Amino acid sequence: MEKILDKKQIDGWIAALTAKSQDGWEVHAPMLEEGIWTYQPASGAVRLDHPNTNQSPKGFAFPQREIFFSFEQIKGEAPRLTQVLPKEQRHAVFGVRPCDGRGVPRMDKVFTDHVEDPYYNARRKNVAYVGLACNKPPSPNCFCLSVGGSPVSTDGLDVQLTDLGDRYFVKAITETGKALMTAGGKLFTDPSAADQKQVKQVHTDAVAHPQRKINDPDGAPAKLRASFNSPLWEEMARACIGCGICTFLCPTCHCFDINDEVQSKAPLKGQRVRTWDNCQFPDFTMHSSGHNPRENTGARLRQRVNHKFQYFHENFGMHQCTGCGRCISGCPVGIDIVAVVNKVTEHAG
Amino acid sequence: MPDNIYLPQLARVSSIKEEVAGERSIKTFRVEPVDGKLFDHQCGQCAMLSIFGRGESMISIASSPLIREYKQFSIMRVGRVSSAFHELEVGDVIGLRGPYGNSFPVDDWRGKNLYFIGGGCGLAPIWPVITTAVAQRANFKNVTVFYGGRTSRDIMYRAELEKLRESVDVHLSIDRMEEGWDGYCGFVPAAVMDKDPLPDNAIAITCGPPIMIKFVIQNLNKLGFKDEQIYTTIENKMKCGIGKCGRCNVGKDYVCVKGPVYSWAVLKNLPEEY
Amino acid sequence: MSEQQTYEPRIVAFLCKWCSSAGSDLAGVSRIQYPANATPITVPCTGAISPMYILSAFNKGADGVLVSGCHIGDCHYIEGNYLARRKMHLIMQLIEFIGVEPNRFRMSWVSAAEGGKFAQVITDFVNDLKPLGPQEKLKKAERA
Amino acid sequence: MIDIKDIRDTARDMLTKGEARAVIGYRRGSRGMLAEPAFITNLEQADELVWDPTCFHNLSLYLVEDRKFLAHLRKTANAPIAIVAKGCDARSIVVLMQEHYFKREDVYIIGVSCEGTGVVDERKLAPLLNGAHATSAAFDGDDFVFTTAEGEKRLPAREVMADRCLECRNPFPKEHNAVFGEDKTGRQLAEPFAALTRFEAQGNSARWDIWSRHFDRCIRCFACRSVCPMCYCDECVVDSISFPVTAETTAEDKANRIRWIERSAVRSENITYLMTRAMHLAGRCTDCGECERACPVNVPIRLLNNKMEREAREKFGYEPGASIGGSSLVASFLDSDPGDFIR
Repeated sequence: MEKILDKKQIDGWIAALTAKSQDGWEVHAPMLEEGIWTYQPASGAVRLDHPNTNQSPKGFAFPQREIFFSFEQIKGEAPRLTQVLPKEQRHAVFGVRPCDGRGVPRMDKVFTDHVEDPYYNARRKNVAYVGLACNKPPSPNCFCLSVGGSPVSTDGLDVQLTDLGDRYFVKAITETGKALMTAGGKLFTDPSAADQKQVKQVHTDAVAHPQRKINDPDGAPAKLRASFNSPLWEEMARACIGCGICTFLCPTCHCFDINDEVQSKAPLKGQRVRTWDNCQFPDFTMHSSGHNPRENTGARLRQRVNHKFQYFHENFGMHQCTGCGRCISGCPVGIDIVAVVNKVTEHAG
Repeated sequence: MPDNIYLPQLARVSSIKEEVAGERSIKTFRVEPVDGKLFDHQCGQCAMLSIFGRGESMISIASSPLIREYKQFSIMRVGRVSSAFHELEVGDVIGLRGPYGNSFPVDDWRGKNLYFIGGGCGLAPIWPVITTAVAQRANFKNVTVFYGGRTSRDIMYRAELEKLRESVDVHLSIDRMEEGWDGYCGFVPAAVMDKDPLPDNAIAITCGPPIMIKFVIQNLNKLGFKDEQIYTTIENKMKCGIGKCGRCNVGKDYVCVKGPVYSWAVLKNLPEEY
Repeated sequence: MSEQQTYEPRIVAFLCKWCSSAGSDLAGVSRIQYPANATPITVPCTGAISPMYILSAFNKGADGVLVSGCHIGDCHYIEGNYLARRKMHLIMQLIEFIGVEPNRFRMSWVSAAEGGKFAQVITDFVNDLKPLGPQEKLKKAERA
Repeated sequence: MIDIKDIRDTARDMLTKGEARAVIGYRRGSRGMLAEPAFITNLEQADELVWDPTCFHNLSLYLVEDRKFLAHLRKTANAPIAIVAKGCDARSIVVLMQEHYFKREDVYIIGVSCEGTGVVDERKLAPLLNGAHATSAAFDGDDFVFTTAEGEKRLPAREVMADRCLECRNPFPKEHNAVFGEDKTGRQLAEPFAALTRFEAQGNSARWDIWSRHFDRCIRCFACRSVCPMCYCDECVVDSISFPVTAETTAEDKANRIRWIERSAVRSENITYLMTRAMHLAGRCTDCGECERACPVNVPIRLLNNKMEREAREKFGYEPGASIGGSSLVASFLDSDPGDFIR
């Protein structure tokens, strides 16, 4: 399904989706608040003129905090557990950039491979991603083309919008996407031959825009494997401060922690909660004994980079990194995954 | 596996036995299901144990898969959760989910000589294999157990080991000489060399402190054991048990899924991130 | 009954063991009437109170936090209460700065002989807290 | 104006004579105009050193790291580390020495004066470049000069400088071994605590509305803590989930560790974290502003620290980083300290 939507009509489309009669979608779109672009519930005045959001949309299916279950125990009695599953609410996320779209199938792989994750699944099935093609790279650190993506990729999206100036070219990618568009009804018009031509041109230009470049992405898995003991890791991680910016902003980082949060000790009352965790925190892999298999920043940087460009590739046949560049732009001390991968792979020969 | 893998099953502690006293004490807990039945497991697999309000910990299952009525866990007191376990009393209820990880390929070892080499609390992960081998004694040729502790007070499963002598060879050792000790005196790797086990048609299974495992493997190699004949287990910090939380990986593999059991032929080629 | 009438603020009171804690005992044995809203936590000295205790008390649901110690010059450790005066000034300023009602935090000097003053401090604090209603700003959410 | 050659020569000289085992400075990174921390140990690398308006980082952080690293190896240093330090950075080195984290002779301070300007605030710069990306930045008197694909762009520094630099009155590293640039101590580009004063002018409930939104936004990446040279505690009281464990830590210790706050990034826990940090920095923060710059979600962390800084100055006459020998804010008192709030 391919349609044209006048930019002035986007609020109308969102209103149609939000209307109870149409399964009651909750629509989210990037808004600028306190200088950062974040997904917020959209209730009109949606402009989709954001570069990319500060955080990726991964939180819609994998929120930073997920309650697994609550527990209660009166002394002397057996504990009572109550499973807490996410609320059944459909979310349509607007303005998802192609890199973040490509993050979706990668997260799906992690959370459905081997054993299904009930919490992820419960949320994921209710989220639709309405993407926005990048006519030009929204960040100076974009490198989607280096990791098999593209500024016009539709991977992971349900609908793709392309900005044609005063209107969007709207393309349904999935059945859910078709349903979303159908909800907009007459707001959409059929594209003319000129529209089709323009989209083609915009997409061609988008791909032609220069980006940052990973020189040998295909060779990376083997070269990284060969460079596991390279002294470069320690050197490149010298400035790393061990914060969580790179992974928390990443569209594909999925590591988490599970903790019991206690509200009351007697009677015992609390919840078991999953929260995002981060391989760059020193305690991430620390054993109870104090032994830490990844003791220094070099080993931790290697874990992050290898996970993206080697381990994930070996497990699922694709790079986990989608080239959004957030970890580069966000790093307070200049650690740059493109530069790191290039340097290691060059030295691996 | 249940629908919600993160939701533990409730189990009641039916017996507690202190194996080793002191700063890093070890207690063995037998747990039985509160309702229904417990999952089945294989030798070497682990389970996630929880004390509500304290958290979860991955512990290897120390009872034989042949026993279905209960599971047994030997837990050393090292951290937040294990300390809470040591406070438990019989009748208390804990959470249990699993089983996780791979297992020892016991069926492939039929007709072979088995050497078990354990140190410290490293006897627990290989104990189900030992007890299974004993229960199915006819399936295997010679079965020999080497086990050592720092002192005689650090020897766990003391009574069980003595009973084991009825059907298999048991060689106990302690690091430093004590009065009244009639077993070997010295480190476990040396205790193995002392008995000079033959590699022919044999499998060696070792578990214990990393430094012990390292020298045991070196010595086994010296004795002519091939890497494929040597099995060990490794451990890493774990949270989910299903390869998603991202911390226990050694290279591309999550230990909670592809481990904890490795043949040395495989393990020696993996990065040493454990 | 209205909300206002049923609401009883919960106070966490950090009391120096050398003075205010004894002062509260004295108030008790002297049968002085004062509200039972305070949960006392005896500390060796107000100087030993980390601002973390105060934040943590609010985090765990205290409607008000009281720090009470020896009068200036009477500290068993000579200068503990001088140090506390500084730290408590800072934490009070910080709490107010982010928009929490300043009346939720209180500091007092109550000696072991001032049972009456202790009762008065608690009574005043409860009266000042009541109009503020439950403290929700810093409190851990039941289920967020 | 600082000639970068002077800094490079000093670095080279120190290394040649063996008077420093390393020089921590700034070099050009791989991300456009931005400088990044450099750890120079050989002479050729000294030529990589740069000094420009993107040298934000408070490098004294790495003195802390170095000290921790040596302690871990149970080694002592054979020579000092040389470090490039701005006024605020040098003050934090003073605080670290005041707290006996290392000794004066362990560090060789190559002071750089910010003179009449300071460092750039990328968030202010972006809109003025109209979407273009700068590939280099340079000081030029009261201006900053940026290179973009569209050519050179000259902007008055005051328009794009970080707030902390505008409000800074001591842009000169008083504590130093060598120093470059003019001493402009006492300069006034904006009222000190200008942002704080603006914020405080609002009422209680308005302030809460604003802060509650900031606290909601925090994702607890701990970048503010990680980037702060003063946050050197091995065991962070607000993060007791990840306390350090050594072979000597007993099970008892681990079991009894208080979990002051939960890991969940929810408002109540974020507040407790950020407020505790602000308290812990009272009298120690030298307003290098790195926490606020590093924050990926723009929480104005500096305001909290500024609040404490101003209280310390106005009520207790205390200036952080003023002298190595002085006692610290919360370990000292005056008879004249305010006490009128006490019943």
